[in-house]
Amino acid sequence: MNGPGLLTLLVLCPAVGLAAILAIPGRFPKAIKVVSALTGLATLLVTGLIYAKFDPAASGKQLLEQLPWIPAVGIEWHNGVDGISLPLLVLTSIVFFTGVLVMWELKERVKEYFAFMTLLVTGVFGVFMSLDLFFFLFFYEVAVLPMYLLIAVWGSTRKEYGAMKLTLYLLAGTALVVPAALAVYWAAGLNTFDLVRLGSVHYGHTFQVVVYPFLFVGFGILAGMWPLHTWSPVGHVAAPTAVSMLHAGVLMKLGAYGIIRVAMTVLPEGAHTWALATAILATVNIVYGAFVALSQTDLKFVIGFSSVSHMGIVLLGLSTMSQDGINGAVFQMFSHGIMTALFFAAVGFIYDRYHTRDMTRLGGLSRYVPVASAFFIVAALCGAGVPGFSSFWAELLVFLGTLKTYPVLAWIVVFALAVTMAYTMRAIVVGFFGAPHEELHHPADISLFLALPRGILVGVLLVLGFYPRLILDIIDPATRVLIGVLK
Amino acid sequence: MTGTVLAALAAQAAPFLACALVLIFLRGRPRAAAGAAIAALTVSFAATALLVWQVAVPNVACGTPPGPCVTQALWLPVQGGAGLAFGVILDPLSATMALVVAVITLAVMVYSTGYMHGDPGFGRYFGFLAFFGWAMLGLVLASNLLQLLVFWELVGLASFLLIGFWFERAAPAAAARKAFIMTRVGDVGFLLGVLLLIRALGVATIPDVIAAATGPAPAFRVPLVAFLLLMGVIGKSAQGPLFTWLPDAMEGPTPVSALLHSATMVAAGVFLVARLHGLFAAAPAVMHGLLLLALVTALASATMAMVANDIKRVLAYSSISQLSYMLMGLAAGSVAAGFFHLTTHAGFKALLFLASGIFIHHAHSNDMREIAEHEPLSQKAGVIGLVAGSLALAGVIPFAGYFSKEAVLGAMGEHVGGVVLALAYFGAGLTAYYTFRMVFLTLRGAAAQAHRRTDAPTQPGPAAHEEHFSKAAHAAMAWPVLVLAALTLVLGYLGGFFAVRLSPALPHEGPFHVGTGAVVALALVAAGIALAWYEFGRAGALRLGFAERVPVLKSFFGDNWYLDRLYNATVVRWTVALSRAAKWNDHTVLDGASDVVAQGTVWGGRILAMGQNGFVQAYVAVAISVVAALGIWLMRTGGQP
Amino acid sequence: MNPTLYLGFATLLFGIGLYGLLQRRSLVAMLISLELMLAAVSVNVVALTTLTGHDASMGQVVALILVGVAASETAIGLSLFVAIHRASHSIDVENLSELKG
Amino acid sequence: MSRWLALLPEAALVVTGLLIFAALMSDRHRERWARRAAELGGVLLLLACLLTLGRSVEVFWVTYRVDVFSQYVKLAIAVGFLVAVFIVRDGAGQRDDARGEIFFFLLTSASGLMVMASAVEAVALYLGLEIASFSLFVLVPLRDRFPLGKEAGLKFLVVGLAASAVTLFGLSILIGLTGTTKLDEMAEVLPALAGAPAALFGLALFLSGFLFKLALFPFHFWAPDVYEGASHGVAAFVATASKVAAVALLCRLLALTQLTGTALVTALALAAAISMTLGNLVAIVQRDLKRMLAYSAIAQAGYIAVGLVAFTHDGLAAALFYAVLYLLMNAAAFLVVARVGADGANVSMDDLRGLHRRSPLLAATLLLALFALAGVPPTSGFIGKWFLFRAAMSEGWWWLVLLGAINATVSVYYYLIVIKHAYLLPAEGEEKPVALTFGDTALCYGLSAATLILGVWPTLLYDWASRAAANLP
Repeated sequence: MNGPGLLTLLVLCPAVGLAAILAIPGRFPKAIKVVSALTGLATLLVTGLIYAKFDPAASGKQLLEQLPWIPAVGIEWHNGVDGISLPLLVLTSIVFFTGVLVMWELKERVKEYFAFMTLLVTGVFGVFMSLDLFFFLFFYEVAVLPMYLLIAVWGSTRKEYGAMKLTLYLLAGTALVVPAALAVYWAAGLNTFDLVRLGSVHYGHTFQVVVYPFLFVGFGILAGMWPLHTWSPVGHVAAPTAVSMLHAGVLMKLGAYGIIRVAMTVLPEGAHTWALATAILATVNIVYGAFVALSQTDLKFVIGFSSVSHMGIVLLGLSTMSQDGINGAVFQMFSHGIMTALFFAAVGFIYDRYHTRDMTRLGGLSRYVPVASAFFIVAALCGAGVPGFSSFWAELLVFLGTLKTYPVLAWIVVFALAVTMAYTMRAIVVGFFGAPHEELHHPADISLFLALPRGILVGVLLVLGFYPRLILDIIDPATRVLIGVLK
Repeated sequence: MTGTVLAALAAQAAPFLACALVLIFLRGRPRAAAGAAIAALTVSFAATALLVWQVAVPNVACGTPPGPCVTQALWLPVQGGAGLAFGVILDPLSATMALVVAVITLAVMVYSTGYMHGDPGFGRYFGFLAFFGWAMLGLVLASNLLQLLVFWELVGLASFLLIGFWFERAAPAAAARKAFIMTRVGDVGFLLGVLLLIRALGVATIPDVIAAATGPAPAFRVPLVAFLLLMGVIGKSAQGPLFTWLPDAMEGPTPVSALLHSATMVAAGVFLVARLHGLFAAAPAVMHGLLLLALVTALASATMAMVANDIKRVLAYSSISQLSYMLMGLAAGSVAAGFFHLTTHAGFKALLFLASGIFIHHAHSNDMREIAEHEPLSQKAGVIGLVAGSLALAGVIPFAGYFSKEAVLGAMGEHVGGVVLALAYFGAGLTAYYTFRMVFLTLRGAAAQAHRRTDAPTQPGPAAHEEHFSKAAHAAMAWPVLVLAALTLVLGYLGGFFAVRLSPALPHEGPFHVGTGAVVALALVAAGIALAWYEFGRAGALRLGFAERVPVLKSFFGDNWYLDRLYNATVVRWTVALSRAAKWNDHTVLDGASDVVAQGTVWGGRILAMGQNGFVQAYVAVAISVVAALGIWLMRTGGQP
Repeated sequence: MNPTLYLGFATLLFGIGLYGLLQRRSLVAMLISLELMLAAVSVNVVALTTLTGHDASMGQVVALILVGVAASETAIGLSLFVAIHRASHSIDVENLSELKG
Repeated sequence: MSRWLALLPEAALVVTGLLIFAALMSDRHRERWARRAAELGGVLLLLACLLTLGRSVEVFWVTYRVDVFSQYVKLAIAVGFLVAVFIVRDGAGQRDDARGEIFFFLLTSASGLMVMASAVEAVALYLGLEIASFSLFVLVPLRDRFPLGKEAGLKFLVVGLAASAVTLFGLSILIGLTGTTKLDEMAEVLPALAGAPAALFGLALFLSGFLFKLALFPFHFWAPDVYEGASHGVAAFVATASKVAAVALLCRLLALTQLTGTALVTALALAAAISMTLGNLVAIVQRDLKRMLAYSAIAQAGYIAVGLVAFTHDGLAAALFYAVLYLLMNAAAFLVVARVGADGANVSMDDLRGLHRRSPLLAATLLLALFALAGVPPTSGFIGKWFLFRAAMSEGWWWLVLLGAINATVSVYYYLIVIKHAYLLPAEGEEKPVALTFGDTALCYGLSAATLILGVWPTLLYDWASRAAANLP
């Protein structure tokens, strides 16, 4: 029983930031932006401290903090990080910070925007650190809900439709998760929502087989699982830049993380029983997403479906139940998070300047806004799994795992890479190469300040792309533990 | 870490740093950019030269299990194995190849300072070149198959960037895209092969892989893996069905074509086969398939070269067919022969491209007939380069090409013989023919003036920026050409060197012997040249090849044997159709379904709302009847559900 | 004697009242029917308490209380009907079905 | 003497009643005086309840019991009363000549509810119910600026009277079977009869009166019309205080006997399921805000019933707990309604347009209240539903829980539509800012804070709730 520590501090950072933002009168947008940026910086700092205190060698949860909350029903304030959640915490703070900087030019309703954004981030941090099922789902929904307003108010294409669709889909997911969670709680009969202790119980086989799909699908919706993925491209297209960044970058990871932390850890037998089915679904995700992306013309739609495809890789990695697969999946969660954030940041700039995202109406951008285009091209290449960027390693590991467990699927997926390359090239060549359209009025290239956040993201991609062990050495021990559970 | 390892690392690090420096800071400063890149490559050149001196010359063999030749560190932990360690492998093969790469890259960079003079993207261009240098050296020195794959993809990326260097024009952009996707198709196979290896062995260090493959009971299906790896080779070295990207790749700047698309990058495939020759040798069937494929490719591309009028396309086709010859040599079992041809070809093909670049730069056209109208002979260096290179390419003794091609044909003679051999020889003849067709078409324009339409629109001569095109730039373009031209006379005598170091298993190959085969070959070459002279060279020639006279052949050969049309009509169309279908399904079926559910819910609300019909008595009636129903139910069931 | 008879009678009375409440269109008639239902309850209570040997007084007390309640609800009801009649010159429940959906 | 101290709240009621009565006697500014009196009385009531919280005595020949349960409920009722008085403010929307009376009748109604909370004797219970209802029967039709107020009143009256008749019939059966009207004695006899259909039926009939107050299917029909027809303040009281009392009474009655496994439970479960579904679906198509809230109230009643069907201590505790949370969030929603429709006219969705600029505070309050109703963290609605569902799941009502969760999702749809109007759509014409008194502002902050704090740290309240539940026979 050790009291609140760094993790609580981390989840408090955005909460305090939120309070501060609410305290500032709306007529000082600059101050609000600065406060938000400082909040982002603070979260970065705290995650840095956590990273420093974290001992990669030691497996299992670390920086544990435990505090009875509602003893009557066994709810505790119980947090901890392991090699799986730590990268995601880092990811969150990076994307949050960069996201704030990216939205620096926001004009309308600044206060509300950053308030909701920080609230969202609070939820995300909470999920990634919580070891108590109640608080897990609590923060999970905290993270989901501000999306509606963030998209509906500040969004662009069909924003109300997109926002509503997204919110309802995600809440439908939780509607499946909550009963399942309660069922697990009673089945364990320990009167505790402590995930660790819930994970130590052995549940009946039938129970696991029945309940697991609820958890998997419920979380899977947020992870963009086919065929319940359609909210994601629509939502991404509708959302404003930073929200897309946070959403595709971080929120979709919540779903995958939920599958790891809750579904697989608590119901290993169920996971085994359904592994093949989920793997096949994931494969459909990958191939299908790639094919749809191939015939989209809105850049954000292309990214949206590429996200569907890439999250499929995550799900596939998890479904393999193998060390390589799960390592790869977690790595992919991180790297896809950064990559998509970069994607949306790049497209966001272009949309702000050109007021269109239709690649057929753009074209030749590399001539006039070379740096801004370069950001997109980098992200695209990373997405296509070109080595030198982190995604390559992640996907490689997933393929390795799959090759062991489901060779056939592995072949299919690897060959789908050609399609991935095809839509990536299409986006680059049509949108950024070729003759510049004359009717477009071409703005100045991206300013250094706006390039900074995007630069940070590129840096992360490249560093991990060069030396994957930086993150894998952290993930691996945690994965070993998980594998031990799944055995 | 020994000095050699340090040298190897330095050879890779220098261009990498240069690339980063140039792309981030020096894009706007041409001179500095070029300076940095050239300096870096000079370092690489020195380092690789040292490697050759330390490793290749004393012939430090790389035994298995990996002897001192491999130095590496854990890079990627994987299940069931020590994990994947990356590092450098230092043996004669890698050392020599590294030197070749460094030399050609350096030459091309120097040349480019002239050729690309005044181009708005000058800085970016050198950044990309440095990037390519890094990637290619990394590929060559990679100790791990996965590491090799990484750099393999990176050179592909470099190729994409450089082909599409003039991205504002549609053609280069399209070509770049085509190249990347097509090679990716092959690389997918490569990746799968590597994955299978890692899965089976837990490691992918090259000597280990070869050991495992040649061992008594391989842990993996060698033929399958070999085949998958070959897919990568085919894509990268533009063989068989996947060659059509290379001719289009000529849309890139000429120095790029010289460096990537003839001398080094496309040779990576050949290099891979040489690198893993042990593994491939363990799958004889696959090797035989490769041999036949290469043969077909060689002849096919030769026919295409016979009808092309774009000088760079001619050279591209010839590159394809020469790569086929290298692969034939390897497939026939002789690493030495194949690699020897790779080396010489790197030299003379780079030379040819650079030389043609001079003409193109002068005439502002790729069309040989137009080049012919702009006093080609005025370009001394170009003429020398073109002629020397052509002689080497055609395989005229004593130029480099002759020896290496002899080595290949000799090796084939040793192992296959029969029709295959005959066809290979025939191919040599064709090579001579189309090579000199090119030479005559380019240089003998004046001789044919009389017979050509007088009303031909004459080009307005060198374009605007020719005026302030400095002498230094001319020199920068001339010198590399002359150096390489000199090399074509030297390289040919390295055969023995390679034989001893690369194919120790085949002692009898010794210093390559000149036998009957050579006579036949020379005869065919002579015939080819003679035919070319008759059709194009002599005064008053029609300047129309025998193949060009037959419309069917002309269009068939000129259009890549209709392969592109075939792909567009099948693979491309199917993929697009599939993706359209998927999109429709997503937007109509799936989204539609969810919308229907939503609508259904709302309608449910509307219908239920009708229940609230406003009549209070109805309300009471419902309430009471429900209660009554409950009562009846209770009575019926006796209180238990 | 057994309470069944009284029970049956009370139930019948309740049923009649219910029928009136549901069937009559005049508010006053509906109110009267309601009174019938309450009366049925009173009968029930008194009968049951008296005949089942429990203390009868309790039943009678309850009955009295019910009368009081009935009176008060009649008062409220009638006052409302008056107000309604003032407003729309009708106490037909059919006309009072604007609030719906 | 000290045992009479336990009746402090009732005393406060009496005093307040007299005060208001006196205020109404005065002929100048009677509304204002009445309001002052009511507010003062409300505060007194609140303090009294707080003081007596935890005491337990039995008075009036064991027909009236003061215990944790009753005081918990009374506290809630007091809060509801006070908030309602605040919301009424100057009684906008009430007929001018009856503006002062609102406070009096609200008080009587509240006192009825308090009697219900403490009564442990069936007839007393029934009387409390009727006192509470009749006062509202009087208030609802006294509506102004809305033509259909009387119709609403009529429907309230008729359905209410029918329900009470049914209740009485059930009561008569119970008396006949048990021969007593004391709940404790019933509790001793009933278990023997628990199997007997007659007893179950009697109990079911007796419950119907309270289902009516809770607006649970099949006694829910009055709710939309009354919410729409009544003036804002009255509707607020109907929607908050009387709901709590109804829940409390259901708890008390259901705790009377062990019903688990009987058909009655299944019936209640079905009622809950139907209420949730019907309420949420119909709410989707509403345009009038109060009517929408009425349907949402029906759905919420369904959620509460989900907790009740567990018939465990957990279930009752969760229900009592959620009732209070619901009181607070609903009060917040009605406060917004009342202030946006300050002229007393009903508030439609379109009246909310541009609210985030007209009055950010009200918009935020509405946002929180609706999120709470939808059960979204960090508001209290989430944890409340969590407890309810948790309790139901413990008895294996998985389909009910699943249905409830899905319903919660559906409900988000129409709550978001409201939020969309408040936050997204611009006001047609010029935006007229909404005037807020200091009291309103304080109340907004107070209710929002309560919603948030209870959503994150409900321990204290839940402990009281579970102690109250433990206290039931």
